[in-house]
Amino acid sequence: MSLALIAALPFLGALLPGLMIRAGRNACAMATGSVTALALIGLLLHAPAVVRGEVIQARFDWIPVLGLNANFFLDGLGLLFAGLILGIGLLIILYARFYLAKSDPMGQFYAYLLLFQGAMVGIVLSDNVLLLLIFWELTSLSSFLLIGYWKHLPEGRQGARMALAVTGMGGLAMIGGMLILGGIVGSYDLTVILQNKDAIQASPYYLPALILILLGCFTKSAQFPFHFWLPHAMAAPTPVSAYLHSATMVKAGLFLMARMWPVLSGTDAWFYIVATTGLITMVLGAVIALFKDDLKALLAFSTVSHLGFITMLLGFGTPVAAVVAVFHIINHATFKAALFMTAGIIDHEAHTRDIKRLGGLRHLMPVTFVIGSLAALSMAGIPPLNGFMSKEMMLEEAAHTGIAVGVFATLGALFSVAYSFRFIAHVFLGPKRDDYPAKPHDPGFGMWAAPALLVALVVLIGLMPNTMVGTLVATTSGAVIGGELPYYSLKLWHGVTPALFMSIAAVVGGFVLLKGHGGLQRAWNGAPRPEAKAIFDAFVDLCTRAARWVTDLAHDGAMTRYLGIFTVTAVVAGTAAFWGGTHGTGTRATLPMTPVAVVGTILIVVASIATAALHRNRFLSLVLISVNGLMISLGFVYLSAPDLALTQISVEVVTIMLLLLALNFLPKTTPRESSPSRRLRDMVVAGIGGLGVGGLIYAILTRDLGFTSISEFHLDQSKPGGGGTNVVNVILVDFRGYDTFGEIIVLGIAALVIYALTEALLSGPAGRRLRGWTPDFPRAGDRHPLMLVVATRVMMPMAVMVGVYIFLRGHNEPGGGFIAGLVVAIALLMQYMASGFAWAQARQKVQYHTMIAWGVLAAALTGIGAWFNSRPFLTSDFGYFRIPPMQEFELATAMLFDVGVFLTVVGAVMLALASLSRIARRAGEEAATEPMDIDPSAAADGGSMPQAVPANRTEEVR
Amino acid sequence: MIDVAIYITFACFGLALLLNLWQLATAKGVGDRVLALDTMVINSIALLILYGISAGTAVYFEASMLFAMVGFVSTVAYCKFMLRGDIIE
Amino acid sequence: MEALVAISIGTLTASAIYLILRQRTFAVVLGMTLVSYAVNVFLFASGRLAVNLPPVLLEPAPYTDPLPQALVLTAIVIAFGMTAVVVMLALGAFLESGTDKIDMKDDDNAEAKR
Amino acid sequence: MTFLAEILIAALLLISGFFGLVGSFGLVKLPDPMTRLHAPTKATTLGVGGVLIASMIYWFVFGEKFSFHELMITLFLFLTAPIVAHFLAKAWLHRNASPRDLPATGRDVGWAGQEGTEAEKARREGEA
Amino acid sequence: MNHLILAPVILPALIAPLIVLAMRFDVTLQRVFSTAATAALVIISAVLLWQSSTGAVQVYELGNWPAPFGIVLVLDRLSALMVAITNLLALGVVLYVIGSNWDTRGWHFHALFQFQLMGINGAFLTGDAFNLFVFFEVLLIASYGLMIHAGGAVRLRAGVQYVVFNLAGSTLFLFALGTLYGMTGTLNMADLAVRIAELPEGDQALLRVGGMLLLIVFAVKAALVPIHFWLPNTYANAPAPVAALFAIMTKVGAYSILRMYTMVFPPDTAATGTLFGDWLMPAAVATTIVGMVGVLGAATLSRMIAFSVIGSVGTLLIAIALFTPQGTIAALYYMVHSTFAAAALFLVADLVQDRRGKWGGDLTAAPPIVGNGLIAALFFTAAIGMVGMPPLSGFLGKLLVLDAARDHGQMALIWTTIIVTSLIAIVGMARAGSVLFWKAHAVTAEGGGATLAAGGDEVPQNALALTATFGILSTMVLLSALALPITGFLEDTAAQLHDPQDYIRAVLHAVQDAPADALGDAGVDAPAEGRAD
Amino acid sequence: MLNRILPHPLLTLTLTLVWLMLMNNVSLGGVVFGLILGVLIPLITAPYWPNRPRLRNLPMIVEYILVVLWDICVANVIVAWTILFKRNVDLKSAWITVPLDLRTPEAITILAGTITMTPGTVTSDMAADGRALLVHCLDTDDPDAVRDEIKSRYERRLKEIFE
Ligand code: NA
Ligand code: NA
Repeated sequence: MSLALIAALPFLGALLPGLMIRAGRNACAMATGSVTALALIGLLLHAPAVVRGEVIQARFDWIPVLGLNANFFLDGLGLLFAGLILGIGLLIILYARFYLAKSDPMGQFYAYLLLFQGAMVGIVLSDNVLLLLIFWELTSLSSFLLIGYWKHLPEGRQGARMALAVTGMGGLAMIGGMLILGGIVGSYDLTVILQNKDAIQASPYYLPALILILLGCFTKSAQFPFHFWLPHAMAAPTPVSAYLHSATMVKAGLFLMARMWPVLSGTDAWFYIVATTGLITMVLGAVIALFKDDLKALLAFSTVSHLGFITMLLGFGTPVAAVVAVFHIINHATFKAALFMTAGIIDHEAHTRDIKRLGGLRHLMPVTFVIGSLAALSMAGIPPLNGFMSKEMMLEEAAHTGIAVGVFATLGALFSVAYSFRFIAHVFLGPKRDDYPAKPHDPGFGMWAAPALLVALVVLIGLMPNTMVGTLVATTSGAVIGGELPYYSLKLWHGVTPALFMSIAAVVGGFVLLKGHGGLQRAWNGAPRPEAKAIFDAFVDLCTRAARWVTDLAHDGAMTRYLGIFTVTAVVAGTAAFWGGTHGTGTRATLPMTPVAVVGTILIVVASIATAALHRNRFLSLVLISVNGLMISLGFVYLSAPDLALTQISVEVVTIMLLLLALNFLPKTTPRESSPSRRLRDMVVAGIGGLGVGGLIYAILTRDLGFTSISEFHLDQSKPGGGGTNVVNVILVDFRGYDTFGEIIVLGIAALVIYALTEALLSGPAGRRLRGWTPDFPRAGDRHPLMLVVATRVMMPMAVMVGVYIFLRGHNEPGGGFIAGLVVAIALLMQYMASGFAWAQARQKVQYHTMIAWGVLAAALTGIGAWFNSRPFLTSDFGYFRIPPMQEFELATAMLFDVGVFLTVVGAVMLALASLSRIARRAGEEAATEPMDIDPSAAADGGSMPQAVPANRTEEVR
Repeated sequence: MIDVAIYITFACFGLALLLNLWQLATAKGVGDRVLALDTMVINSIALLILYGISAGTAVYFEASMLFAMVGFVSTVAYCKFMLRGDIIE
Repeated sequence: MEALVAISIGTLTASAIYLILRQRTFAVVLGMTLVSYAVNVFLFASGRLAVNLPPVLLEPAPYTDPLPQALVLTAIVIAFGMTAVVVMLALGAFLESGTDKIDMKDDDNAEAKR
Repeated sequence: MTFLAEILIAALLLISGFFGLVGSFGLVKLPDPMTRLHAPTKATTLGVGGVLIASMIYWFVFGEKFSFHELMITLFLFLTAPIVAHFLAKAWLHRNASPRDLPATGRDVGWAGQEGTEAEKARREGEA
Repeated sequence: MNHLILAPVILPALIAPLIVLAMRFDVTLQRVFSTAATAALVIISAVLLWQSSTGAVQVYELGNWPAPFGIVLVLDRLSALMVAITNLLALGVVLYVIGSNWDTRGWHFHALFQFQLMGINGAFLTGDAFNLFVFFEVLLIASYGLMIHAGGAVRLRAGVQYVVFNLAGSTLFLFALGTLYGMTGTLNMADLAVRIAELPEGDQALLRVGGMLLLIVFAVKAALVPIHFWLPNTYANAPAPVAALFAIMTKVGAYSILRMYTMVFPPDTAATGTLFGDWLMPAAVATTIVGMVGVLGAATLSRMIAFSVIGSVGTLLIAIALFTPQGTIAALYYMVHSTFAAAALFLVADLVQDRRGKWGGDLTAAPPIVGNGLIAALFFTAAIGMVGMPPLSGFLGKLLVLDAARDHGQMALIWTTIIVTSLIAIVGMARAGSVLFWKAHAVTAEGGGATLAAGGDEVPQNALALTATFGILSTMVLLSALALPITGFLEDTAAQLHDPQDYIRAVLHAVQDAPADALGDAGVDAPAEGRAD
Repeated sequence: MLNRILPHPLLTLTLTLVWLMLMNNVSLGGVVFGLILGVLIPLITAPYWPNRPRLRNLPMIVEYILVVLWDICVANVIVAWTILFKRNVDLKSAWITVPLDLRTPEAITILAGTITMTPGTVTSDMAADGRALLVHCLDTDDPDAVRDEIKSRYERRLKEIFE
């Protein structure tokens, strides 16, 4: 079976439990088990070859540009771990079938479990460190889901998050380390990396890479000072603890250290970091374990201690130590998984895991007692069990390394004995109690089968190590060391060695310690010590608070500051860019300053400053804006831009009218809110902004263009190619007609947005508020004065005529669809002002929505028309025609396009104003039914009395 | 002769614009300022026509026509606002 | 002449920025209107200045650069659409919330309530 | 002929400049808003009118074509100037004058701007 | 002449007015047309993507005017890719909107939506700098409408901020364009590239100013620190599906930076050199930090997602700021990924908020919602994608970015930033998910209540919405699973971007093929040349 | 029928003239096109001008125009004189009420406009029943005389034209 398939099987299988759970819990467990079994079989089929020393590979390209490929390989180390993962996995699946309660969603559990299993198998089979990283992070994720499986338990949630945070952090650090490693070697393939020990250790990046990778390993394997997450992950259901937190996931760190051992070990840095960490963890974990009353917590810290044990061995950097590490990995997996399951059984049966509430269970649960005791004795390192052998070999190695190391290792072993004995003594021995929360008895076979099998292994390996695991240890060690195996022997009796004495000291000391446990426990409980979880929680909480504080401080909705920062950024960056480049003074001849131009400039300067200075009187500031608009239009005329002048002046008036319509409902004055210093600051920002822009344009204006502008082409081609003499208009409707197309769409969208917004306003709280709205200043009588009405009657047709004129001449002289549209819109506005919106609207046949839509469609369809001539979109055509008695005239498709522009402009402006008018109507305004309020011709004596019509009776605008 | 006259007339209307500005800046009420703005528009129209004469082109004519139309509409709008608040009720 | 144009653009921009940095939406809208004037003239001026050389081929050559004028026309129209929307939006925000402050310090974290 | 035209044009221009200036000066000089209203509505119309006529003559004599589109602007200004003045006056009255300051209408109703329409009145009463 | 290049622009531009014209009172018809158009756009962009994969740069000369005198649309790998993700995302969003009835909560949703697509597609396809501005405005103004869809006080106030900030950005855009035109006399991007390479020395300082202002404009769109402030309030207060669509909006800024600063101002330009990368990189790093810290600090779901968008933009811009082919590959991959990740998160957020009643998106415990498990799964999947954990594409994207940054001078800073902020984001998202979906059970346990009653009747039957969410999520799976062909395409795309000569040649062929003096004395002959088919 | 096609014949004429003014030359083509527009535009705008008045007495119209034009010139000179040479304290401004005999809105508008354009007077408001005008005098010793002149010089002629 391909390695890729072995890794993929659990992932694919993860879909099964969810489906099979409908067929029952047994079916679900069977399906899950089958998947694992299948993968295990696939793996074992490779075993003979691996034992022969072959390396099995499977390679698929995934992201070659990154060097991340789906490459797998299987050697001894991989075989051991994959075997453990799948083998113990199988047992856990069996165990969990009986462990989980009816109310627990089993399908979900098995799915998560298989995900996790796949990730673990992936880690140990990866031949690409980036791929390995992926699986690595996947284990963090899937364990997050498994730890948090019991969602209602706060410990589960917090434990899951803590585990994710800590191991996630390590995993992320490891990314850095792996990337460095890959950079040094030039490949992310493990098989390549493993052959580049010299290059790696000679690189200046060796140490950072080492530290980063070890961070990943240490966090995953709960090494000091990252050991604290593991006990809290015990909130997970016991099968999870047994699987993840004893047998597999926590060993991923060990696996990686072992995997990298050939290239990373052997340096001082490796030794000091890894061995020291391992040693401290081993002792500390054992000490804490002794004082834990929760069975699972005890086992958890024991696991921490044993992981430290193995880490230390790997840290020694000697081949023999590596062999011992491998051996203990196997041993620990067997007895610790059995112990976890035992703890689970006790919890399941006695409904408590608290040692203080247990004791005397050997009478009630004899099978469990045997299993648990044998496993615990192995954990304590009592012969002839497998734990004894690896512990002996470890002590031997420690003794060779140095006196201090030996002493501390013995101390660790001593505490290990103590808590192991405590496990046996305080749970099973002693008198039977009558206050168990439930009536404990041995569970059914299904539940104890798995731990029993494991304990059988514990005993068998202890008795016949070479038969049982000799080959496995040799093959695995060979893979770890990556070279010749050292001399070692797996046996119970090594003769009288320092290790023997250390062992004896540990066992005796452990006994003594257990005897004095009561007093020690009180001392321990009384002693102040840092509670890792509290510190972690406080730290995360602090970070969260700090993050919230700083985020909310910076993003507090203070738009004024945002805009200030924006301005300053633009000015600073622009200035910096300027100073970094070569700047030659402009040599372009400047135009003379005429007195009228000076006057115009004075007007603009004064009016714009006055707008800013007097802005708190809102109406007045609009008047001042008008002055600016007027003068700029005048300036455009003076500087040869008649089209711009026309557009600017007409847009300006429509804008002002919009602003006036809005201002009606807004406060008429702005309160003075900013402090003088704030205003000064804003003035400074504004000043430098103005200086920057002014300086920039001055620099541009005073230099000649270094190239021929593309507009030379437009001037050349306007008449022959575009058929018009007003080059600006030809650019708008032809050369750059596509811009104009976008522009009218902007206008159309603006109107739609305004309309939609009005609808939303009228149906929301604003609509209710408007109903109760009263004008904030007294209104004069005479809404529609007679004089204006009459004048409009004459002027509107004239203005429409002007609009037609401006439209028709646009292609050849200043004008065009846009300006024409505005002129017509202004004419309509005049009518609306004169006789009121309702009266005018009632005489208006075309809907503005329709007008906008037709405008856009007309422009688009004109453009598309060119396709039928097999030309690109917006290709124009024109011709000259003559219908007597008129002169020859030109027709261009561009004019059709301009019709679209015209319609959109009129529709958009009017729809916007209509929307505002609807707001006014909601504010209690009456619709006029007569063109003028006072009509002396209407009644014989006295003016007509206009009748108010409620808003809802007048036609709504759509 | 025409050039001199044009020059003087330019000066007159330029000065007129400055006077309008003065009024705009110093007037007490908003109404006076709207009046000043309206006068400004009228003076601008004169300047535009004058510019057309001095440049010998009719290409700026439409601008002055539009100025007249727009100046009227905006002044009326301002006044309607002062009178009624809503300009197109 | 160039200096006059630069001064005008600079002053318009400065006044506009000052207004944009105010607390009330109306002032900000005024600022936006002013700055769109400034940027229109800026864009226009990027084709350099010329007096009485409108790009209308009925007049004799030479002509001023017509392209920036076309660009400004597009920009004016777009700015108009944008101004219309922002005015309306400011009004809507005022009518809905009762305040025309542009800063949202009080209810910054409030979710969209439907 | 040309010389005469030149004189005529120059004179018209100067006249218009004069009236334009006087109109704007009156705006500054006259004492209260209502009096100020008189200045520009009259003086400037003639100011612009002069330039327009000058332009027509100019084109007729020197441009060798009969230009009369200036009439369009004249028409426009004559049509709009009274309305503008009327509205400005109404605005001023509304903001600054009370019915006591004004003469009687001679009718049994007040001035439109001061009085408001019947509908308006009814609504105000309804609210009060 | 391939009219299909225009289709992503013209199709929505026709559909939108048609909707306004003929069916503005009929939501069902609107839905049918809007969905059909969007689906058609997906197909069209798939064809375009396939066409672009040959490596040929196709140019569409609008109005039959040759570049640089007229406006051209340019289809290369990058523009095809961007158009494709836009429309794919849009299809998911429009289905979600229909499924969740968001389109009936206000007016003109579908018309604005189509216009929005038109604007975005247009921005990606154009080869003209000023036209880019125009389409920026189209997409912005449509986005204003969508952002305030359905109204509400807070949303409208946030809308004002959004509009005002972007108006400021648009203004700066014009200042920048004016400066560039003033220095080069052209607007066509390819032509700009040619001319800038030959710029007189004395003009360099001003050109640098123009380039820098333009960069700031794009940085505003991309929401780069310190000009990102518009984003959190906007995204958090926009209707969630609209926010999902907006996931592509920041990418418009990123795209523009990529396009402009690899072709027009590449790092080997004499005038500008590495100026832009030097400024962009620290800003991108700061953006990543600000965004991810915000994820941790956010008090509401949508605000958290909004900050995650900022953070992802930061990472994206880090990759872009490298201005190397490797960096660009990473950037493109991460860009595609983060678009869908953000969109998926926003859609899930909407599902959550819809069901949580008065609790909305507050990150405080509330009773569990209807379909807690399913929605939790969707949330965690999207969150995994966003924070960049395997197996979804976020992790691959981050690996690509990290790997590409290897040789950069600020490598240590970049790596530290990306790695540390990933952790922060993981913690933040895990906290949020745990509060929303797990703590809910604790609330039930304590209160003894059932799931949130509000869910029962008020939540519409939204299988379609769920499907749409699922569809968008699955793109991240596909991105990951199909990384081989995708990164292959992106590798070619990056190569095309970093060697823009093909692009420039394709756009300016008319000029370069014609005699050198064709421009000066084109006279009457040129139209025949210029307008030939 | 004709009324349908030509709702405002005079307006059609005016618009045709406007068109010619806009074109700034007189040609057959121009006249024809102007006429077409002059017919079309009133068709669209007719609803906005209900109750169109009928004009009679063409000579009187011409006379009226000439009188007003002359008065405008005089007005300008007088006002200029007042502005330049009269001290502000010497100004005697006054409000006067001008009762109206005219009923047609168009006629009243023309009268009000004329008042504004001619010496020292501005039409400021109208009575709420439309039967009187409020006129402001810039500088007058005898308000009643002003009122009488308005009535005799302008209103009388307008009444002949309109009613
Ligand atoms: Na065309
Ligand atoms: Na008078």
